[in-house]
Amino acid sequence: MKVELCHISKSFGNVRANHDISMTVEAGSVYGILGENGAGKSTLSKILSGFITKDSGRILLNGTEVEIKTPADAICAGIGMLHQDPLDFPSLSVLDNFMAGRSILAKQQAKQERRNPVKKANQINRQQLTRELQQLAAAFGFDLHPSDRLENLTVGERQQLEILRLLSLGVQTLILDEPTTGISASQKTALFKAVKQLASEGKSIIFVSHKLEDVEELCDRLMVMRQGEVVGESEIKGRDSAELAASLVDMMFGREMALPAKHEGKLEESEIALSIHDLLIEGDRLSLQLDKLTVKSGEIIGLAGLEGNGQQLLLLACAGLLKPKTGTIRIGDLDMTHRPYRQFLKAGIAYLPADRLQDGLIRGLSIQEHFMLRQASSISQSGIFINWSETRQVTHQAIEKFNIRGKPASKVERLSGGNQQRTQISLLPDYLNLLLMEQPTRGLDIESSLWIWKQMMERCEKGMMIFFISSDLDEILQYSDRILVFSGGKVSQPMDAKNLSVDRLGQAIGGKFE
Amino acid sequence: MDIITILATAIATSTPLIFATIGETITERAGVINLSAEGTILMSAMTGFAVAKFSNSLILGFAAAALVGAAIALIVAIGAITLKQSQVSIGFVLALMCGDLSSFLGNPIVRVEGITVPSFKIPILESIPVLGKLLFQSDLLVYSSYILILFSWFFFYRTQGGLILRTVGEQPAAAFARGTNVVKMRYLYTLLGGALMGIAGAAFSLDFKAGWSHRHTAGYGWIALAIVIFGGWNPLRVALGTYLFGILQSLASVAQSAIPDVPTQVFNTAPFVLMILMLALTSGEWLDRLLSTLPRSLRQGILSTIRTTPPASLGKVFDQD
Amino acid sequence: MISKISKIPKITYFRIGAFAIALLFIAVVIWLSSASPVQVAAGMWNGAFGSSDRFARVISTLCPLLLAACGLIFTFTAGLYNLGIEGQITAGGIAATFLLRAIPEGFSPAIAITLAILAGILGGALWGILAGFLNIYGKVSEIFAGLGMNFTTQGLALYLVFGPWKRSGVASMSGTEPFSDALSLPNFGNTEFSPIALAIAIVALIFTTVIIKATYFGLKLKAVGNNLRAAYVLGIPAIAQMLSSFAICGAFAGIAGSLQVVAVFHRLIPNISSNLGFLALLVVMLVNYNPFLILPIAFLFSSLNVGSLELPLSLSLDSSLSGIIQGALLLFAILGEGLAKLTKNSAS
Amino acid sequence: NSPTPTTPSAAPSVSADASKEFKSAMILVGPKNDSGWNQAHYEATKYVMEKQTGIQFDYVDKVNPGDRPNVKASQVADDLIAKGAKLIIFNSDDFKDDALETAKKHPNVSVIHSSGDYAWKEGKNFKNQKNLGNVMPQIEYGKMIAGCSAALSSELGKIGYVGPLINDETRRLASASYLGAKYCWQTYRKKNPEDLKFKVVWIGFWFNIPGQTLDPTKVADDFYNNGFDVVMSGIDTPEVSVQGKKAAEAGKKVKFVHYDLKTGCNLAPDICVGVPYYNWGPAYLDQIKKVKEGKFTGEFISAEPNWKDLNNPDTSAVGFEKGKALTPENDKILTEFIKGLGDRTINLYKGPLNYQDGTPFLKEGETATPQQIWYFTQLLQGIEGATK
Ligand SMILES: Nc1ncnc2c1ncn2[C@@H]1O[C@H](COP(=O)(O)OP(=O)(O)OP(=O)(O)O)[C@@H](O)[C@H]1O
Ligand SMILES: Nc1ncnc2c1ncn2[C@@H]1O[C@H](COP(=O)(O)OP(=O)(O)OP(=O)(O)O)[C@@H](O)[C@H]1O
Ligand SMILES: [Mg+2]
Ligand SMILES: [Mg+2]
Repeated sequence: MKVELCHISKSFGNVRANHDISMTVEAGSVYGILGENGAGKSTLSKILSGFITKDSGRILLNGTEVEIKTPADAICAGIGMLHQDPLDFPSLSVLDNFMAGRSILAKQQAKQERRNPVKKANQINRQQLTRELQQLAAAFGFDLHPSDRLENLTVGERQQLEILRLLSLGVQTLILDEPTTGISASQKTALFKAVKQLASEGKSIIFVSHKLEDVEELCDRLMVMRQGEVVGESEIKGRDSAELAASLVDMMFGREMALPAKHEGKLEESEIALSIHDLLIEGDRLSLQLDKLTVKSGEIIGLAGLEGNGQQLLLLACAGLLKPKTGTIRIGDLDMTHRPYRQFLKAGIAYLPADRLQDGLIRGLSIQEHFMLRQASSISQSGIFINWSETRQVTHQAIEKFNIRGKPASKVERLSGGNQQRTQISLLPDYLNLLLMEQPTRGLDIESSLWIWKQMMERCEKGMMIFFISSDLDEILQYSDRILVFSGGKVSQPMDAKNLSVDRLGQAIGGKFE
Repeated sequence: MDIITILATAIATSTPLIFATIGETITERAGVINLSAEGTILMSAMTGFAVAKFSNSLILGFAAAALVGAAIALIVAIGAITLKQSQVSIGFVLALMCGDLSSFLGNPIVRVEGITVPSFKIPILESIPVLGKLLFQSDLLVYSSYILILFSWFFFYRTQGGLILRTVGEQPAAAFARGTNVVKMRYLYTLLGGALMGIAGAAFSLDFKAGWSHRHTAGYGWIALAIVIFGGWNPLRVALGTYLFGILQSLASVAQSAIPDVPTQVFNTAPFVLMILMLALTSGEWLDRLLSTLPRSLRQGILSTIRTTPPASLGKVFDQD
Repeated sequence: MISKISKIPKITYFRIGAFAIALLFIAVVIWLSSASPVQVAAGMWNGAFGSSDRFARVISTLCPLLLAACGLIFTFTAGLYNLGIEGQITAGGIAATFLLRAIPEGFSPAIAITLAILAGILGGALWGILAGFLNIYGKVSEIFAGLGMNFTTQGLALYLVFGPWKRSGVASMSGTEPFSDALSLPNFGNTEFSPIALAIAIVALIFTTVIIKATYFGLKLKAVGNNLRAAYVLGIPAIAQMLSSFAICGAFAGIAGSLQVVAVFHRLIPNISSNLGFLALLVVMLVNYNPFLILPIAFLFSSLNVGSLELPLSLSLDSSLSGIIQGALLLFAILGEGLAKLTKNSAS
Repeated sequence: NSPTPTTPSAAPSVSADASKEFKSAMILVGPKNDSGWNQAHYEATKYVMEKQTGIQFDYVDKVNPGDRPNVKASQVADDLIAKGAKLIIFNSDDFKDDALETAKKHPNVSVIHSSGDYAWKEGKNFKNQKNLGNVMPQIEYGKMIAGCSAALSSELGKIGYVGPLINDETRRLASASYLGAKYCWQTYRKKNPEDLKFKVVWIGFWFNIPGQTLDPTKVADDFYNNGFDVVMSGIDTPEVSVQGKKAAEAGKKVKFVHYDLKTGCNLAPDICVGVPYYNWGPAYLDQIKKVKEGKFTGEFISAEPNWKDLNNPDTSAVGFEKGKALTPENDKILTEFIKGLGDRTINLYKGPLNYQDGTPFLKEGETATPQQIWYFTQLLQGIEGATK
């Protein structure tokens, strides 16, 4: 089935997630969509699959325009989507997951074909479906058991089930949104084999990814998105691999940001202030392994990689918010491994989360109240009663110093994203040994980013270490002394930022770091 | 007193609660807590009785009660699903307010004569040795409660509609992605559960308590809520829990002469102690620790039979744009 | 003129509208029972304020209501829905009774009463903490843990009244043997108004307001209630905060329970909590967890409760109308709030 | 604040010439229309107003912690007195403290506590409160007749008794029922008393308070379903008759004996053996007259049945209304039994009688004193059921 998207736009409040996007997917081909985090890939996919409604634009299937308002419409039109985060029912069995939603589709189709909807819905039969599932699984070489509970399956297996489900619904267009993020190498091989098989059967596949090698291997054509817009489109077949990778990295990450002053530390003589050994952390979707890492005081370590590859696990473990399964984390002479979170705070470790309103700031409380809270949770808490005048003064100073657009009484959820981030930073304790930052300058303008980094760097001069996650490669290259690249729970050797180019880093993030 | 008779009485007299607990199970499975059970049962018991009395029709009485139950559930649904307010707050207020409303409006029909569901023994089944006496010597309402239990189990686990119901309470976003109209389904099952709860009320006033009086069924709504949790949102287990409660109540009068030192009222509380223990045991980590010495396969087996997890999105708002 | 009106926040209109609809609903209910709303209003007014005796009763109901509402402010601030408040009041009453029974005769009444109230605090707080443990470590929702514990406590009270603590030769709902007159809080004149009880309640209200509005503790509680995860990340001991909110709420409820024993019933009765905990829940939800508004609303609710007793006396109506009024006010307030939000969202 | 209440002008139960009327008021523990104890009292207020003009008899019902949490009977009394009531009647055993408190607080108001013993000089709990009196008909004789009728009507000899809470009074009534049943079983049906099963289950209060008492519906059901073919009610509400009717409709051969209210058989007339009932009207009227004339002295009145005309509404404090389920021959026997009770040829309170645990209640030939009858510390031997 040929799929055409014409001038699709979608905004969430002020965020332009998709802006005037057009693309064409030929029947029997695999079409790749590449782009950095937040580029708008998922939004576009969800529009096509009816999960969210577009603001404007048209969708054509085999040349005729269709109206897709709900997922049901999309499935009836033969479009199925494998969501980025598994959208299934962990507590139900494989068979139940396979069945769920089938009757709705049947009813819809019957309505369209003007048949008796009830009759059609009742034709669905458990034995028959079990057989169908088993046959499909066998055809693709997947190992799925109908009676297993889904929560006992790996992400890869859940994806396989979802794909089979969509196929059994007779889907002609299959959207795969980052299907390779959380799955093992062998599962990936199986997946790719299946995708190729489907394409050869004439189905059109839309393959959303960040990973260059996956796209290279699988796709016939691709487009690159950045900040909600299409920044390039390209044929893949017949292009030189290295040249292609270079041009894609260039398109994906852009280069227009002005480079600020480089960090000039004298790290050679400072002692080792943080050491990590044989760390194993188990997350929901993947586990992270890190054999050895030593960091000197004042050093800045950038954690590069696409979201969901294990960076956050390391950050949370160092913050004391996640207990590692094995291994040790030491700050100076202090073994922090099994200590409670408050001890981490006492040891001068702070965590700056990316999701500001979820993990960092408290909805319903004002800026000033956040400063009061800092006062309350600090070790030198003075008295029972809130010291209004002092905190007001502190808040005023902070607002001025960090250039926060807001009043002390402004509720934090009313602040803009950038000002929320400034507030978070302004709340950091004065003395820190280790600062763990997620996306420290996301949503900030260049000037503020520079200013914040200047602050951070001054602190580093005094010995503070920084680990930070950023999806902005320039930021990583610019401010890190060394860089760790994460991919599928594996961590590269620390790379010296001085000797690294954006291209090389981009490729490493794409999984080519050995 | 012989065991079979006690059990038979317990089963028959648990019938109103069966309607209430199965109704609430259906609602909660769709992800909505209808905390108004207490008020709903009282209000529908009163209305059902009044309507049946003045129309001299049992069918109309039950229909009116179901309607009242659904109407109260509609308020919960509007408040919780459309207006996105706290389900707990709305349900709680309704639980208290509808109880008072039933007393206030039902004043004129306290302890007046009305009609009741006639008894009806199922011809052949009633003479099956033990089972006949246990199950088939009551009335049509009781038999329909058996059908309700079996049907709801079948519906939940063997039909597409039931699968949709479960998915809506589990992961509404995923259900939506598969084409389900989550909001519509939640409304539907909240109203259906409310209607069943209404029938429960009428089952009290038109059958088991044969009449209406102030606060005639007080307490049963809260009990129903507790039993649904105890039963782990599974119709069969919920029904079992309901019967267990009925049996405990019957035992209370037996125990009075057997163990006279324990005041019988204490038995009324037993189901709640059981519920708390059950909840604490099954949802906390204690059970894991307790069983950690057992071999893995055995442990898994025990855990999966005892442990119950609420519908993952129970009480949560779903934003469908 | 127009610009002036537009300055009033939109939500105000919704609140006024909700209030008006609630009144309308109440009028319809009264009319359904073929009575006149005006007569009912006059009757209830008379029932609450018609004599000094009655006014005293309004105050004596107000005291435990205030205390329970103060307690609930703490749990609601911490984001917890403490439905177990009824049980905590009862636990306080049981503990106070236990102490008064244990105290030897001839003991100074003032000390005995003080100890009884302290015992009430202890009993209520323990009960609150138990609910907290079930909630935090047992992962049982505080709503159902509370509900279950209410019934359990009720069972305990019944057991005591009908069992070990029963009056000689009698076992009845009228409760345990009344304590001697010396062991009750002094009343004002010949009425049921106990100035000490009122003083305790007012102190509790001030205490609550100060703690919630002016201390670090209150702020931390609010932080935990609004965003548990972020509060924890910011270094606030979230579990300790939650447990202490349960304990404080239980303690206040316990005082209410012990006052029911030493100031109102002078004995333990099975229904010692008298639904005041649930009523307090309505009060606190209606004031939207704002301690400053508790006093007027609690006073209104207590007047409605006391005033409604006049309905069967002079109008042959059931006194449950007070509950309908209280419920309707809150129900329509909640719905109005939701509607206001909905229209705001769809407008933007 | 002004202590005189302002009554709303249009209040229906306060008539225009209120000042001329003598006001008395009754505080009922349950609903006035409970088909039982409270209704019997409520009807007495109507009787009084019919018999004597110029008397206003108000009432407040449902004064109990289940229906009206946080409301004490003494508070209600205060309100009624504030409205001008000169006599307050408390109608439940549970109100004894409230009655005393009210009498002390309002020395100019006469107080009657129906069923208590605070005014009984020879009793155990005499309080010497001049304005507090007690009224209690000798219902134990009604219960004896009821027990007899049950024994005559029971084919299987299995009698169930749904009791309220356990105290001296309720033990007295259950035991009287048993004495009547045993006598008639032995004397008229010529059967062995060992073969008579008489079982009491107590629900915990005078009527159902859900969650706090056993549910009488269920207790009655349990009796009917377990082969008790006659069930006697000892509680205020009509569950025994309602459930009996249902059981009979379901084909069970069951009957019941009601309690409290003369018209008590009406809910299920076909299976009603009869009802021992209270007739409070005459006694209350008598007391009201005394109050009006200033002659109220706070007596302990043990109102007697009129044995010559048991069902006379103006003279007999206790009656027994026979029901349709009493066969003509049993009717004859019962009439004979009643006659025997009346002329004292039958005295069931006569030794030898043992308590349930085997200790003697009355020795051979000993006759019970009023005190022994009033303060019944145990059930009698032969009765199955909790005694404490
Ligand atoms: N429901 C929503 N409400 C508000 N903003 C949203 C919503 N969904 C997405 N966005 C915003 O739209 C932009 C595009 O998001 P989208 O998920 O499409 O990115 P993506 O390219 O899939 O990124 P990733 O690689 O991280 O998955 C982001 O800025 C995101 O924050
Ligand atoms: N606190 C936690 N506890 C358990 N698992 C976690 C936790 N935080 C993250 N994870 C899981 O670890 C995996 C890898 O996390 P990673 O560090 O890559 O986060 P990320 O890149 O920020 O991704 P996300 O988009 O989920 O924020 C994710 O799948 C996530 O679900
Ligand atoms: Mg995406
Ligand atoms: Mg992230």
